[in-house]
Parts: sequence; structure tokens; C-alpha cells
Amino acid sequence: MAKRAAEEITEGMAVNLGIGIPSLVPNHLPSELLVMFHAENGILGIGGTPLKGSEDENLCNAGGLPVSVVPGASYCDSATAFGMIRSGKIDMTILGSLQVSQTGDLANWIVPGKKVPGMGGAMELSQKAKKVIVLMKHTDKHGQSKLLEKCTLPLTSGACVDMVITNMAVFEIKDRSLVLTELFSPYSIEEVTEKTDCGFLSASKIRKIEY
Amino acid sequence: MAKRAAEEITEGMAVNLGIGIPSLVPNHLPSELLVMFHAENGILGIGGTPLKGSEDENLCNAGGLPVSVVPGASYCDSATAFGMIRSGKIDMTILGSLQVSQTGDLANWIVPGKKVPGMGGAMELSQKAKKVIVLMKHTDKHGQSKLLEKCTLPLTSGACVDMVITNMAVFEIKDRSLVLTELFSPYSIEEVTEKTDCGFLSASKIRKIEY
Amino acid sequence: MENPFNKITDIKHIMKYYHDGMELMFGGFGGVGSPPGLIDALLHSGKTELTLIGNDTGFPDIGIGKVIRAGRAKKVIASHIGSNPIAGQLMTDGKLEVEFSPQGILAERIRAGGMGLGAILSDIGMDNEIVSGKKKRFTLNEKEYLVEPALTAEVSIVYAKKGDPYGNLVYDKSARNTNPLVAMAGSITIAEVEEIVPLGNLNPEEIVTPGIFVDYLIPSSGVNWKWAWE
Amino acid sequence: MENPFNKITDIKHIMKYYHDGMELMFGGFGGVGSPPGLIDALLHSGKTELTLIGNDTGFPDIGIGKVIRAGRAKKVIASHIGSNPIAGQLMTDGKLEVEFSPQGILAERIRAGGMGLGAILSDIGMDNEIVSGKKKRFTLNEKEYLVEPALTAEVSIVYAKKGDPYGNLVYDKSARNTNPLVAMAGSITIAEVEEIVPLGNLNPEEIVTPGIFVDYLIPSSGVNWKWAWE
Repeated sequence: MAKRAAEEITEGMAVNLGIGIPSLVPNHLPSELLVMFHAENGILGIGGTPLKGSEDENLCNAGGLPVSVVPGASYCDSATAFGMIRSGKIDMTILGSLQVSQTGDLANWIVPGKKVPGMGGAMELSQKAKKVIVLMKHTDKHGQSKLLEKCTLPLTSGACVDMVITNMAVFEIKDRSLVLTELFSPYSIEEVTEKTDCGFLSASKIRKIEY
Repeated sequence: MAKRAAEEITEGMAVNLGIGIPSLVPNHLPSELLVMFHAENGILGIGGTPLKGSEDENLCNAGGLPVSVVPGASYCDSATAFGMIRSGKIDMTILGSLQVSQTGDLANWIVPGKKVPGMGGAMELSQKAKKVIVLMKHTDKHGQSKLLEKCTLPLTSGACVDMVITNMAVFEIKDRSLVLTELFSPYSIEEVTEKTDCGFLSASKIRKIEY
Repeated sequence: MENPFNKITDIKHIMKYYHDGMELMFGGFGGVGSPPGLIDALLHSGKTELTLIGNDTGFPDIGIGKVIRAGRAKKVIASHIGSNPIAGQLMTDGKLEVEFSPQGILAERIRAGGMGLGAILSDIGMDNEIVSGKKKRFTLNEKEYLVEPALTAEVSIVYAKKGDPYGNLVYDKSARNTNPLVAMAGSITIAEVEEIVPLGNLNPEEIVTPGIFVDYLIPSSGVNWKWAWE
Repeated sequence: MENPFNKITDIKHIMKYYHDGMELMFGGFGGVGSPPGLIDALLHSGKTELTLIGNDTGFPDIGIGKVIRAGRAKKVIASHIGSNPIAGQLMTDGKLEVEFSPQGILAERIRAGGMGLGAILSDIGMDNEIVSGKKKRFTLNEKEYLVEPALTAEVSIVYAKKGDPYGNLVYDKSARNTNPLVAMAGSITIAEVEEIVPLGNLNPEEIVTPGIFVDYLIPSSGVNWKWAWE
């Protein structure tokens, strides 16, 4: 999933990565590609993970993990970091989710009565980044589809997701419609259909991804 | 006037000075006194005027005149410079005025039909500095009192002035009442009364200033 | 060190600014950039019924999380409590009131407080009941916004890399985060600094928080917790 | 100089962003920190009917004042026009519309535009007809405020001391003034810089404007006017 998401990143972009699988995306980028990775706490220009033992406790991403910076990086306060997001300067955000609806609604911040983490920066990012990509497993631990007609969990933002990459397939959301565009090997359209709790269109040409 | 105003400044204060006579106030301060002079463009900690020929075109006060900085000075953007004012961190502002009313209204930003400079930072300073001192000639060029029952020019801010220092006398404004507290030699109370277009109280003890 | 502004002080003096029921704002993001000595002093003070305002609730053993674990807070205004399960448990048990604000909007509300503004108008989270439920709305140029009130506090505590006797502060890398905002929004602002340098030692260009916003400085002994990644 | 982000360019390329009737925001305070080359290019472009947004109108021969003297502006949003008598004359003659905003509120409105906020609530100049006349009011916690709308522009022009190929900017002393705010509020932001340095040459701590806000950089030949104090 991280490898597929990395394909969406092009030269010169400013990209925000959520915690978890999205944080693995840089491992799949060509090293010569100039990308400015953004963190909500106040870094623009995050580089690779420092070697064990050479971490700097005052240089961490928004998830609290040690990072490094690339040439051209800058630090700022968190207000300015979010100003970049709200004013539409972040080209792409890649984040995890609990559920996504077929019209692109995102629910990734709360499980009422169970888990109350808080929205953090997810609302600003999902509402304001130019392109919102969700990386998530196709089904939850009970085997239930995380792609739904309508999210059952409280929404983070409505109609904001542009692309969903699961372990089975890739979908684009265009004009509030879910379109299957790619399949991860060895899955078939039939298998994806069976595991998906909402209808979707199929692109005229479906790419088979065999990494 | 500038010398008298300088007496109001005590150790550790943050002070904003308007253009004109107020800008002469630092000349009358003991050199060892630690005062942080503030400029609206984004300087905290202005020092003396640089020598002719050693001016820096990128180090000027809000009036556009070259300045220097003291140890402990900092630069900031203009938004932050005004944040200091609005949040009440500026201990004192000393500014010029066209008119002041007996209740402390300030009119110093516009002469309708004649002079339309704009308010600049005068509204924020007069509304929000902890103490507002006006330095102005007692009368205008036509001999008319600049202290009035009610300002005839449009107000900058109402009921904001704490002290008025003219070339004739010093007044404090307490509970919206004008109180004569000091006289500059050689003026008498009678002369001040004659040149003042509003009533005023007299302090029980009036200091005679003989510089 | 010369102390001409009487701002350099010690924990003993700071203790008098802590009291039961106070509103306290803290710098830091996931504990990074939170002031360890001032937080420990708050713990030792025994003060309780606190309203804490900051980005998040840290971890149970990191940053402001220690104060929450000790049950000293009655209310938290934050964007995230997920890294501190104790905060979530206290909230579920009805022992801790939590007001959630989107992260960047929380930062702007704190900044607005420090800048002497009343509120900001935002279009973030308008359709979300938890964000917008108690907020007023305002329509400007045919677009609807939430009115997000400015936040201030009786005391703000921040962590910086260097400070001078006037209280000018310089931060370290991503430990800057919310600190410059929090530093401006306290009626009393106390900075814990790794190094106090003489007046004039900081370049006026590099100063992030002008000293006018800082009331007291105390020297730091550094972070006294173990990071999650360690 | 390597130009991997294609942001380093020349005046010729910039010209295409200037057009009749445009909204243009400029950095500077009394001309200090205003970009001389970009202002001259605007003059040479012949573009007119401009709406200019910035702290003040400079002096007749300094900063944006040159554009106003040439009669190219139809409207100005500023806090002060006193240092440029030609602006006052044009206003009195009905040839220039001037919207006055208190200086710090103007700075905050520009910042709000750059930060993607809708407006700020302010208590400055509430009783003043010129400030508050056309503004809406909003009562929050029993206190009344003016709703001061955010300001943005099609093009922002700023002046900086150093810039790198990503557009990261560092300013010089009080020439910083409104530049960092203006740099954030333009749909297209063009920075004129005294020195372009290689990527990685600026310390991430010292960068005032992160390059993400800057679209183009042009090298500067420095100020081409005589200051009032000279």
C-alpha cells in the first residue's frame, strides 16, 4: 500500500503523512526526488529516520518519532504549520482511516464509547489538502468492510477523500462516486466486490499491481 | 516637555514613542536606565540615533528614521509588534496630538478635508497601552486651545489619555476629570486657565517645573 | 548571571503562581517541548482542580500527562488525548471534562489570546457536532464560519533552548511547536530554559519569543522522562 | 545556482502575473522592506486600475508610492497615507478610494488571509466611523467586537535579505515588518531577494518564511530610491 501511494508523489510536492502505514511511504520514493514532507508540529522538509542512538529528542514528527531534515527544511510554530494546510499549500496528505464512505466521507478520529483520541490535525488535513489519499486495510479485524455506503462512525470530514488504497485494491473518488481503478495481485474484482459493503464503478481499464 | 515625559519612565518598562517631540524623550533618560523602546514595524529595544553616515536603511523606527538597537533587542513582524500592544504588554505610549478633551478623548489622526494621514498604529496604542501620555503644545498655530471640553476633530480613541504635558503645564486625567498637577516656569495658573478651553481641577499641591 | 529585569528566578518563587482551580496553559506536542521542571513543580505543589490548555495530554509518564495521571485536572482543552489512555479513561468515567478543538484551530485560538484578539472565524469541523456543537456561527461574504474564541490562561509554562535576562527565547527544532504561541497567551508566562545567556548574546534576528511576553525564567535540568521511542 | 523547484526566475517571467485591475499586496513599512525591482517592474508594465494592499502608501518617490504617483491605483487598503501627499490629494479629488484599517489589525487581517482563516474579531476602533462604519459586529461573552475580514491578494510582492531555491526567506532587521505576513497571503507570492543562496545554506531555525508560501524568487539590485533621511 505504501509503495502504491508513493507513486502518487511527484517532484516538488509538499506532502503530509499520517502515522502508521503512511509513514512508510518515503521508503518507496527514489532518493533523488525532491519532496517536502510536512509535520503538523512545525517541520517542513522531513528526511529519513535517524540511526538508532543518534536520535534527537527535539526533532520529532507529529507522531512523536525521531526524524531528520533535508536541505531546504524549516521549523515553524504549530499555528504556521496549520496555516500551510488551511491555505491550500499542502499538495497531498496520506492518512489512515477507520472507515471511508463511497462518496468520500472520512471517519478516522473517534470510536464512541471505546476510543476517544481526538481529531488532532485530521480535520484540517482532510478538509484542506489538495489531494487526500487514505491507506487502510480493506476490512477490519472482524472482517467487516471499511468501505461503506455511509460511515457508521462519526465523520472527520465529509466528501474529502480523493483516493483509497487498501491491501486489495485502489479506488478513486470522482464526483462523489467510488471507482475501482487497480487491483493488487492476486485479488480479483469478484473478491473485492465481496469484501466491499458498498457499490462501486469499475474503470474501463483496471491495472493489476504486482510488486 | 520631552524632559518631563522622561521622568515618567522607570526601570524595565516597555515604551512606545510617537514621532515628533516624543522621539526626543530618550535624550533625557539616564544612560544606565534599562528601557525597551518599541516600534510598531517590529523592533523591541531601540537604542540611540546612529551617527550620520553609519545609518542602516533596514533598521528604522515606525517613522522611517534610522535607529540602533540595545542588548536584548529583538525583531518581529508587524503583527506580533501590535500583539504586544493589544495584549497590554506596552507599559507606556508617549504621543503627539491635535486635540485632547477634558475627559481624556484623543483626536490625533485626521483633519477632515485637509489632512488625511490615516490612523496608523495610534488607535491600538491609545486604547491598549497601560499609560497614555500626550505631549503637545498648549495651543495651535492660531492660538486656540488644544485642550477642549469636547474634541471637534474625529476621535482616535475615547477616554484613553492618562496625562497631558504641554509647554505650559502638566495635567493628569483621573476618573475622566482633568487635573492640573504641574506648571512649567514661568507660567501661572491664571495664564494656563486663560489659554485652556475647558475647566480643570487643580491638585492640592502644584509642582513648579524649572528645568 | 546579571538579572537586571528580575526575571531569572527559581522554582520556589514560581510555586506561588500555582493554585487550586487555576487555568494553566502548557507548551509542547506529544511531550516534546513541554517543560519538565515546571511540570514536576506543579505535581509537587499538590494543586488540583486544574484547567489545562495545550495541544495534547502527552503520555502517562511524559509531559503534562503526569499531572493528568495524578488526577489533578478537572478540565482539558486539547486536540488529542490518544497517546494518554489515562486521560481517555478519566473522561469516560466522567472525572475529566475534555473540550476538543481541531489542532491548528487550537493553536490559532491560543495565538489570538496572546495577540489580544477576541476570536477567529474558521471553517474547520463545521459539520462535526463535537467541534461546532457549542460554537456560534457567523456568515461573512455568504460563507458560514464558526466563531472560535481566543484562549488565554492565568499562567503559561513553556520550554526553550536559550533565554536571556529579558526573557527573549530561542527554541530547539521541533520542540518549538506550540511554545511561542503559549508564551504569548499567559497573564504570567514562565519559561524553563536549557541555557540562560547574558543580555545581548542572542541575535535579535533569531529570537522567536520577544522577552516582553515572558515574566520569569528558570534554568532547566532537562527532560526527566523516557520517550516512547527509546 | 541550481533551480530544482523552478522558482528562481526573472522579471520578464514575472510580468505575466501583472494585469489591469488586479489585487496586489506589497510588503514594507514606509518603504523600508518594499521590493524595489518588483515595484519598478509594475510601473514599467503599465498595468492600471490596481487595488493595492499594504501597511502604507510610502513616499512619492519611495516604495509603492511610485505606483500611486503614476496614477495606477484605483483603490488602496492601508493604515496610513500621510507620508505620501499625492495619495491624499488623489483621495480628496475622488480619484483614489482608500480603505483605512488600524495598523495592527491590517497586519492581522493579512495574516488571517495567509493562514486560511475567514476573519478576526477585534475591539480596536469600534467607536470610529471610518474603521467600523461598514463592518459587521459580533458579541462574544458579553463583549462586542468588530468582524475584521481576512485579506488575500492575487499577487503578493515581498523583499527579503536571503532566499534559497525552495523560496525559504530570511529578512533584514526592521525590513522584516509586514513581509512575512504578505508573503503568506498571495495566491502567487513573488520574493525579491538581495542574495540567493544554495539549498541547505539557510539554518532551518532562522527561516522566517517557509518556502512553501513563495512561488517565485528574483534577484534584487537593491533600493533605487533616496530615503527621506538621506
